[in-house]
Amino acid sequence: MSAFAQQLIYGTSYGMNLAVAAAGLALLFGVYRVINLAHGQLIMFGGYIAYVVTTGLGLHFFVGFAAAMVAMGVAGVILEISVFRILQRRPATDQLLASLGVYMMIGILALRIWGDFEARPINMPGEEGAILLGEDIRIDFARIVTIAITIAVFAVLYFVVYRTHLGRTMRATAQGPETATLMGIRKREVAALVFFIAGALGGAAGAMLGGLFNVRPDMGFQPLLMALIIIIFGGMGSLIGAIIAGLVLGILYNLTVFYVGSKLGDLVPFAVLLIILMVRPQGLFGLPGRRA
Amino acid sequence: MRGSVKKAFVGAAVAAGLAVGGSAAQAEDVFKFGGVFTLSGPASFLGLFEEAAVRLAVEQFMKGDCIVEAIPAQPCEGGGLKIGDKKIPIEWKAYDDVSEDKKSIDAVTRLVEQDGARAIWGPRMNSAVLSAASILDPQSIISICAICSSPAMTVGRKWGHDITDTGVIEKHAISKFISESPERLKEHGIDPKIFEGRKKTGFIGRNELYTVHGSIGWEEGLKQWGGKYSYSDADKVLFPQGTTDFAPFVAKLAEQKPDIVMMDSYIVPDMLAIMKEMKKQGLDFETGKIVLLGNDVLMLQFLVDLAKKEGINMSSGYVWGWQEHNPAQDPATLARVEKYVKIYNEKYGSTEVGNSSPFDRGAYDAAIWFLYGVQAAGTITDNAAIVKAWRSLKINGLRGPENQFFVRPDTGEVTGQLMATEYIIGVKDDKVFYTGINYRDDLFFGPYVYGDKLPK
Amino acid sequence: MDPILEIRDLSKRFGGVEAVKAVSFDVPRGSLVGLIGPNGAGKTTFVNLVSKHESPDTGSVLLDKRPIHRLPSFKVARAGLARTYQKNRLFFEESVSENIRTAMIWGGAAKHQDLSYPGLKGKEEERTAELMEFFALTAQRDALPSGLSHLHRRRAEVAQALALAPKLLMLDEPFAGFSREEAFDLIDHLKVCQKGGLTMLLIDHNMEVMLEVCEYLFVMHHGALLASGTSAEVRANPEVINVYLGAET
Amino acid sequence: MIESLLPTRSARAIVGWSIVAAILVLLWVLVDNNYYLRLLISAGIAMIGVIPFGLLMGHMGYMAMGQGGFIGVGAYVVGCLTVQRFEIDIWAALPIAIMVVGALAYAFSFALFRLRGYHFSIGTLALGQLLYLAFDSWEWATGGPHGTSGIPRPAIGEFVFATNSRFLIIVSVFVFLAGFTSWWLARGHVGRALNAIRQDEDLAGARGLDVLRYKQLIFTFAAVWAGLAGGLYGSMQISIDPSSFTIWGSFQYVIYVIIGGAGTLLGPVIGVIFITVLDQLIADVGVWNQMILGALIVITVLFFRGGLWGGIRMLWALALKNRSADRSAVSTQAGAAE
Repeated sequence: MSAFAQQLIYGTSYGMNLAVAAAGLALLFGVYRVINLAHGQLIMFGGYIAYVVTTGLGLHFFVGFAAAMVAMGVAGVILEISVFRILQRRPATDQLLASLGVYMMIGILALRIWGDFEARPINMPGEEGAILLGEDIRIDFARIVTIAITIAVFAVLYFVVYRTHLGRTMRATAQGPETATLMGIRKREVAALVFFIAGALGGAAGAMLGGLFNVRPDMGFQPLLMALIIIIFGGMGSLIGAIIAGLVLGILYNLTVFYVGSKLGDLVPFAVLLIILMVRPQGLFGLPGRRA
Repeated sequence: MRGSVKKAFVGAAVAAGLAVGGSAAQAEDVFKFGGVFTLSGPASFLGLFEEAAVRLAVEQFMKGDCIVEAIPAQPCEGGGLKIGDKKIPIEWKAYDDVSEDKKSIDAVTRLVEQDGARAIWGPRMNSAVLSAASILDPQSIISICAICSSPAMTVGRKWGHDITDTGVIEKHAISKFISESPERLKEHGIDPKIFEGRKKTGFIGRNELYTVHGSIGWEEGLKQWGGKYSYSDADKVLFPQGTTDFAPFVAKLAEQKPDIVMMDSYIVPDMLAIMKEMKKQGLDFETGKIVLLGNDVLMLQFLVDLAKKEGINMSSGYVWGWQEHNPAQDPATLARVEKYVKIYNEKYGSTEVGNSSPFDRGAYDAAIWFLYGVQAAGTITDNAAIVKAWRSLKINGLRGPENQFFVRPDTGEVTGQLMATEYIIGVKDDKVFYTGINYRDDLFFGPYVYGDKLPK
Repeated sequence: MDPILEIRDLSKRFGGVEAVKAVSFDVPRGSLVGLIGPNGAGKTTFVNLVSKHESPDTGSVLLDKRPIHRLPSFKVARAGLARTYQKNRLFFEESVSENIRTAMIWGGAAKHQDLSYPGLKGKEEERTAELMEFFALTAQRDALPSGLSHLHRRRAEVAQALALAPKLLMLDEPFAGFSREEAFDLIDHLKVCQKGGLTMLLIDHNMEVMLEVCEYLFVMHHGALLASGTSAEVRANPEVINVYLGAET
Repeated sequence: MIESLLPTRSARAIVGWSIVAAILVLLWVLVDNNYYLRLLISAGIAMIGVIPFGLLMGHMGYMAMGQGGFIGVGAYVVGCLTVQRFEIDIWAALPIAIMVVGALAYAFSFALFRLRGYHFSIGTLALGQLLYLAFDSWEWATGGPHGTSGIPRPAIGEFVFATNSRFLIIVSVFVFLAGFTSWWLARGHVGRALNAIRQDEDLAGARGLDVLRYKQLIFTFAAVWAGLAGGLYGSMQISIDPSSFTIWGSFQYVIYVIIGGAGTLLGPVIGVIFITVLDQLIADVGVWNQMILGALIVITVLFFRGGLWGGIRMLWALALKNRSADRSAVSTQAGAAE
């Protein structure tokens, strides 16, 4: 029983990480119906930025965290200007493939700069300590920190989306180009801002994942795969959906590894996804009646 | 007629793009040597330094600047391979397989058919090795790998050469070490209490063939040396490539309540993450709750330093692994290694290849050894003669003296598998040290090392 | 009365919203009836339920005594129930004539012997030509939908729906974006079809035209059927005036 | 009118796809270099899988991202039947593999086609990943991480297609069949249905088209050919392991179709040729080769609408226009001179 509780705790922390990794993707998908595969590499590169600032320059973790967010936000804007703006009226497949090309390029770039033989650790606050519940349930401070960061990130995101002018314009854009035009929204500025926020969320996820363990060139792949599932699973562009789907996936992943088989971590999440999609094609929190 | 049509056609239509490599030409005056390495993708760190080391060996052979000299009578003079009275230049060509089987075989075929290579370094992934064998063996092309752990490289093959120990052999050595008598341990200054009363062993590694073999070798070895420890291959914990959170995997390992853990990974970031998580989850090798065992990468000084920075103390006396030799024991070897490391680091240290490690040294040794083998055979066209000459040649390389190929005890046949000495080492005061315990002949057994048939 | 369409207790719920609440009514054969209601009354959802673009939660739909609420949408279409859409929908890469022909191929040949409106008899080419002539689209036969005016696009859409040779045609907001003249032009065409035996259910929120055109009207409000009757009855119904006319005028 | 054209059109298709296959065979006559032959074989095998996939993705507009799984099932069924567990002739194993893949795809199609757009893509991605896990875990049938080795080349009587040049004949025949059956489906009835589904499937349903049946048909059709391509891939490689059938294998098909030109039959063929040639060209670049591949993918998508085939057709149309413009210019001058 305590092993089960322990897995729930690990799963929660992992799920929170995945939720942040998915949040940027979900935002882009919600507002522009764009799936940016390169987001996985923004997560990875964000991790490296945090590493350079934190371990390389010896600054505090949160400075590295902020640097990763800003740098990846800028990277997101560059992507928007150089790729997605040109492709905005093209089929979804074109956007997907172009972002796959970018994925490959960023991957090689990181590999050639940092290599993949050495570990790149990031020092995170609270790495050593833990809260012990009973005899054998422990909650690491580092995991508490990541959960806290996640909640803070989502709180800010919620505020931005639902309480600010920018959020209103974003939601209007999501309603469709006509609504946006009606409201007199200047598309380019909004697009740049949305891509900035999405990229920054990727950077945040990278810094957090890197902080828990360390940074490596292939660290963006698994979160990307899980994030793709989360945005569908959680419903289109729904923030609360992303958190809940992230938690469900994270916990399922951990329980599968622990109880079913270590090689089969993906098995249950993917199978559950397939089943859920069959029953509720619009996802857990998708708007009913609206078809993708 | 047909030839000219063909040339015109190939030149114009398909090959316009393809024929960049040039055509297979006169095999008589150049020794063509090719390689397939993983230079990008998930396993690229293995390919980058291996390719760099082999390239360095070829360059030095051409310049007459070899660090390792295998045959005093035929020194490395420069200008190429000394065959009879002639000097035959060596041409080195390497391709990237991007971690894909299909591209590996594309590259092997290209090297053989297009570039006219007579010997090929790599590939290293299992199914690629098997596929490559079906292309190379019928044409008697020598294939070599210095960091393959796949038995497919040598088992049942006339032309395959694996110039490293495999994951299986490593596990045999370590399992033998922990099964040693208290007297033998004491003799080498190791407190036998470290292993006293320990029974259950656990196994964790990345989900790939190397680890799968390693687990089988671990089970085999523990049984072979008296069965004091319990382990079943079914209990191995394998995490997928690209894992970012190791908690559930370490938890699964901890659930087995092991006294000893074999961490069979060579991916430094993974290893550090696992060690960190093991400490957190009570699999503590710092206090001696468990004994941590690992392979050669675990016993790299730079890893011990990195771990220390991360707050992991490996010098508790409960962490053991092995390395291939101890240069400090032998001044001649030490001098060679120092010279080599200087040259290598100057050439590659600032690039993505990185600084020298025992692995590129192994690849460098192997390459020099092979080139001497060709020279000793006195031919560049007769591969049977080359293999025969090479396999009977011993080398005093960077990995220590008297490296040689393994001779099957039952048939007396010389195989393509390197017979290296396994030196057990540990960590003391944040420095790796050699225990003085080493193994050689008695390690080799079982189908994974010299069996005639690969296990299914 | 001989009903061609019988709707019983049709309901649909989306999350917490009950979009259609236990709607029941009959459509008499050969009639031209209207379904009106303010925006958001659930009219389009109702059409989607009948044409099986959405599955109803409860309730049944009988077309010519035959239950169709369990059939997939294409079988509903083949059973003789065609519909058009609020937002103009045609195959945007096909020419007008191809769009019409397509529906003929999939809908099966004209098999309703009792019907006799344009485009029912003859081979595919003849039927297509007749329909295009009827809707004055002959000049646009090779044009793509994107190259048509709104009026022509709407006509092409109705022609495409008629190419199925339906017994019942549901038109979802057919007059949206039309001037009064254009609307009555379309109605004239539809009345020709009605004489040929076609039953029609018009869905619109444009009260003025609907009250003028339809023989009988159903009023929907908040997903439920509020009232029904002839134009005069509906016009005089205080509830309808309250929720609908009051809001508009 | 169109009916009267059919014989010529089908003749044209037979001729067209024969030419594609014949080029492969012709190259066999002319090329005796095993390296080129291998590239031709692997390009041919890719075409076998990707031309029918083009119908699903390009014509019907459903981007499946799990094709790698079906390729793997085809390869592993052949591997299991011929060497791993049984010793059945590969000619018997290939049809069985096709049937297994077909049945699997058909069974999953009921569930997957409750999804559309990106949801469908990600659903298929999940399916591909599940199949990959099966390859890695079901050691009895697949050999797990060891893989399956020793998959034979086909033979007819005494004539073994063991050499590359002979194997290419078989591959060419299947390329022809894949191309021809795809063309056969893409024309007339089914093609009209596929195009309609891509444009507006709700409308197609409302106009009497059995949308689900056509979607299932094409999905199964594409999977069956992917399975056959997998079986031939196993036979070409001789040994296979799970790493060949990851999500990247699925992406590869998507890349072929989009780079070549979605919605056309020849587009995927051009995509395969382009990527094959490009792979060899950049092999000499060394460690930055994947960077170049990524950049070229981005550039092609950004600046060639409709992929390379679209680009070629655009340039062709432009050239024709220029020529007629030149001609009309000449005739005007001539007229002026008169």
